[in-house]
Amino acid sequence: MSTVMSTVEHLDRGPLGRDELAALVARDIPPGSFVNLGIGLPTTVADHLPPDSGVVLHTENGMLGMGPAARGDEIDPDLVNAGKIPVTELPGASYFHHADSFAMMRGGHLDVCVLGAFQVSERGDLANWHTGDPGDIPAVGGAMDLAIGAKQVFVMMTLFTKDGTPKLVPECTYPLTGLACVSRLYTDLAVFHIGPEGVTVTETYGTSVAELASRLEVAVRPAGSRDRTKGAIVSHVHPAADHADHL
Amino acid sequence: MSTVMSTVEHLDRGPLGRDELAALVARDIPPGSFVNLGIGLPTTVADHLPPDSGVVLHTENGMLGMGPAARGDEIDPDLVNAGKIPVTELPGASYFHHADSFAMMRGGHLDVCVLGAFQVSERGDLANWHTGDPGDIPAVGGAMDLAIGAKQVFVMMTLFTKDGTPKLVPECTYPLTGLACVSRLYTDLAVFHIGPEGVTVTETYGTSVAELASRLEVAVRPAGSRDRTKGAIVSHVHPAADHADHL
Amino acid sequence: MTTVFTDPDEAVAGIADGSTVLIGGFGMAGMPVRLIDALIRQGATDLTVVSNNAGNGDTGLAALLAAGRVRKIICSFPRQSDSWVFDGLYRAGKIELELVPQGTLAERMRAAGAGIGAFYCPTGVGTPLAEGKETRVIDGRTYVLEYPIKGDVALIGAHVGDRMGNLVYRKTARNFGPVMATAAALTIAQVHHVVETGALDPEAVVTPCIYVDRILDLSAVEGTS
Amino acid sequence: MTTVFTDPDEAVAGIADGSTVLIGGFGMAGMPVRLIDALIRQGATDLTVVSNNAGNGDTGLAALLAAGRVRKIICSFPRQSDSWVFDGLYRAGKIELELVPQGTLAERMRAAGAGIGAFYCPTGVGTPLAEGKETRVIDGRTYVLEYPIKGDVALIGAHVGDRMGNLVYRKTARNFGPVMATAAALTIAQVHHVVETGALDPEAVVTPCIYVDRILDLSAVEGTS
Repeated sequence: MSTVMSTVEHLDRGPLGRDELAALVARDIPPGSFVNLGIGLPTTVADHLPPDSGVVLHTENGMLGMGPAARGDEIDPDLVNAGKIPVTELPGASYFHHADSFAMMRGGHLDVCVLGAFQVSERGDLANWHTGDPGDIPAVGGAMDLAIGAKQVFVMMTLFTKDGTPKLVPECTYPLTGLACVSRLYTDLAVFHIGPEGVTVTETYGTSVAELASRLEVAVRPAGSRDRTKGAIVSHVHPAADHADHL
Repeated sequence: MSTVMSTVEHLDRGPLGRDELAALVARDIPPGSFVNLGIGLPTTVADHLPPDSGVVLHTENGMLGMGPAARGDEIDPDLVNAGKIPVTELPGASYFHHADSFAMMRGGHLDVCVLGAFQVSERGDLANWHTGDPGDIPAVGGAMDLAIGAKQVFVMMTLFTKDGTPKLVPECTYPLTGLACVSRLYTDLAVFHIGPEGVTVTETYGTSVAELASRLEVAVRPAGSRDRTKGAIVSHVHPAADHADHL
Repeated sequence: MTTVFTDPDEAVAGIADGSTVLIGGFGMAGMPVRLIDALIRQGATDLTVVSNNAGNGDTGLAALLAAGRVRKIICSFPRQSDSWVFDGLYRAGKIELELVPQGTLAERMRAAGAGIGAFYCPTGVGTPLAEGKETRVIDGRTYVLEYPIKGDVALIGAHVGDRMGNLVYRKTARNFGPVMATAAALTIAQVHHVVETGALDPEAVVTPCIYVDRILDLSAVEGTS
Repeated sequence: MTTVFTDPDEAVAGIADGSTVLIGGFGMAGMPVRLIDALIRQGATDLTVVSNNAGNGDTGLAALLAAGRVRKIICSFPRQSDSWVFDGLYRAGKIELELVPQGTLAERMRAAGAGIGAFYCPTGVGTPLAEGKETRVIDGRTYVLEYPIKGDVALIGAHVGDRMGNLVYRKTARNFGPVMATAAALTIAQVHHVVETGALDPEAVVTPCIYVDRILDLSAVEGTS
């Protein structure tokens, strides 16, 4: 069921804004998925899911069927998300305790989680919990559980730091959150798929694959290109096809 | 808080009947205990618990607050005990799934469980699940979980087989259910406490400690007697004292 | 996403030969009888069945065994007065038995559902059921290393489901259902009836919809009383 | 047997110096504030506290830390914008921190309550939080060996309790409460109110009474709004 796609280079526009990036991630979440959206930028993906998507949101503090942020009278101190922000409950919601919630995550039942990151390596290693600065108090929360638990881990980040240092790297220099766990990387400049065959670029925004290749220390290839090492066509399964019935 | 008791020899009467044995066990269950009664003879202990005892019965198929056997219209195929017998629900009951139910058992939260046995060893090893006969289909159910899980394991059995072979033995010859897990043994002829100091007899029925000692291969001593090996007074804590607050 | 079926045969479609099938129920309480009957008609064979008991009488799991579809059974209590079908197959050497203490059976499935690789369990230490297993002393107590039991399919009986797949159970018919639902790649639940999404109390949902792939609505099945 | 208290100070009586205290709550949701305040008055010191966060603002857990009663904290997320009390103590070297991934924290307490000796967990493999820990490859995947966290005391917040000690929670305030209740030798729950035994639906009880030793009925506490 795999479809070989070609990379789309959007050269007639600038990089993606935060909202556009969130919309792009939302587009790639298969209808009916069970999804955990990390704190910060990933949370905004929810605003771009179509109402009929059937996507069910999980929050690791013990809920499936989480609704949008609570406003005004909806605010209930007993109903918060993982970022401790008051949220709402949708029809079909359920509550469970922390051990059950993380069993759900660790057991591989979530289809997708979307996380922010300091760095992602070419093998899909993720660093997003600690700068490693000795002056920083370390805090991990549920980041490591999400990284290793979801069937697919999508990362959202800018591709470069403000001073131009790439955040997609051969090897993470920040302390790791999880090994080889990221399958897709959504950035302001490009979307990357990460797999056993390496890093492929499926879309670019305001830049080209060639330009990206020159700015990164990681070998990136357009989708559908021939992997010179292995001689195989690099192909990408459309997200919806990942979600076929179990049998 | 330990009280040195003397052994009571009931020589003016015969061995205990099944009902009397059950009543004896019921007497020794501290008020307010959480208790699991095994299938068969142990189940009858429930009939002898005073209504104000506050004892809460657990059944391993997922319930606390189990009531007496269901009769007539009370029979509900969704409400059975571990022996698949229809039972009833008492006020304050709760239901939980099998993993939670056995977590409760394994985690040491039950105060007492009462089991039947083929054999008990002088160290408190229990054999109650399999005769070891190659023609017998083995079946263990929750016996091993109960044996190692409850704070105290009481066993009810006849002291001798029909052909006069002792069932309290130096070493079990039947396949084991659990090691050093039985703390009290209630039989038709005597009640035994089993602990690090060995086997002591606290009560006899229709026989004497001396006569028992002559019929068993296990060294048994009356309660309050001096342990010749260790030079210590063998003492018994009254059941109710076992149940002091945690702090 | 959960699909609601009104035809038992459609509900069990696609179960492959050689599958490991987790079957809920404790005795008859929570036993997914209609799904088992459909599985017999469906024809999958060479199955490994995980269930607390090994069938009662001549129906349900016993009928599946009698039809010769089960290569191996993993259970805690196969010896019941009316387990004659299993009894005959076992004595004839026609079925393999892995006997597991009941709590370890539940915990091994929980581990599969919870992503635990293995766990040290105090149950069965020093008994024949721990023979050949790795042990370790932790804080002075001996434990046996136990591995997850993962199902390809779980067939469970619940009380009510909603359209999204959330389930509630009834009394001790809950038993293995919630654990098995987490431990299988494909979970199929038979329920007495299906309600609209939002009709179940979110605080009282026992199996969240994420664990349920297919629901058979018994109230809509022809011939169901 | 569960005892119902109306005086917070009586509810926490007897907690010993050096205890490991499990404290429920995720942020303020489910935080047993009245019990923590009483623990501060009670005076137990040299405590090890296990809680998801390391205190917010200047009240509750933060006040316990500020009072110098906590030797060590085991938590997943001590770095919040209003965790200045912990921050100061940590930077001054006055408190020890054991950082544990949130799910591993919950599972280690579950293991303590469930009699599991240790478990192989995939979380944190290859990261600094697994350094020095035993690992094992099972079915091609690497796991870290994790040990139980047992409490001497658990302080939790629930919604309603009955006189026997059964508890229900409300929405995401459930979080760590049910797990901690199973993992401590002495569990003390504060509830908004206590109902007569039999008033809670047995199907919806989340923490069965066996796990609850003492209940503080907030509705009967003076000065509780």
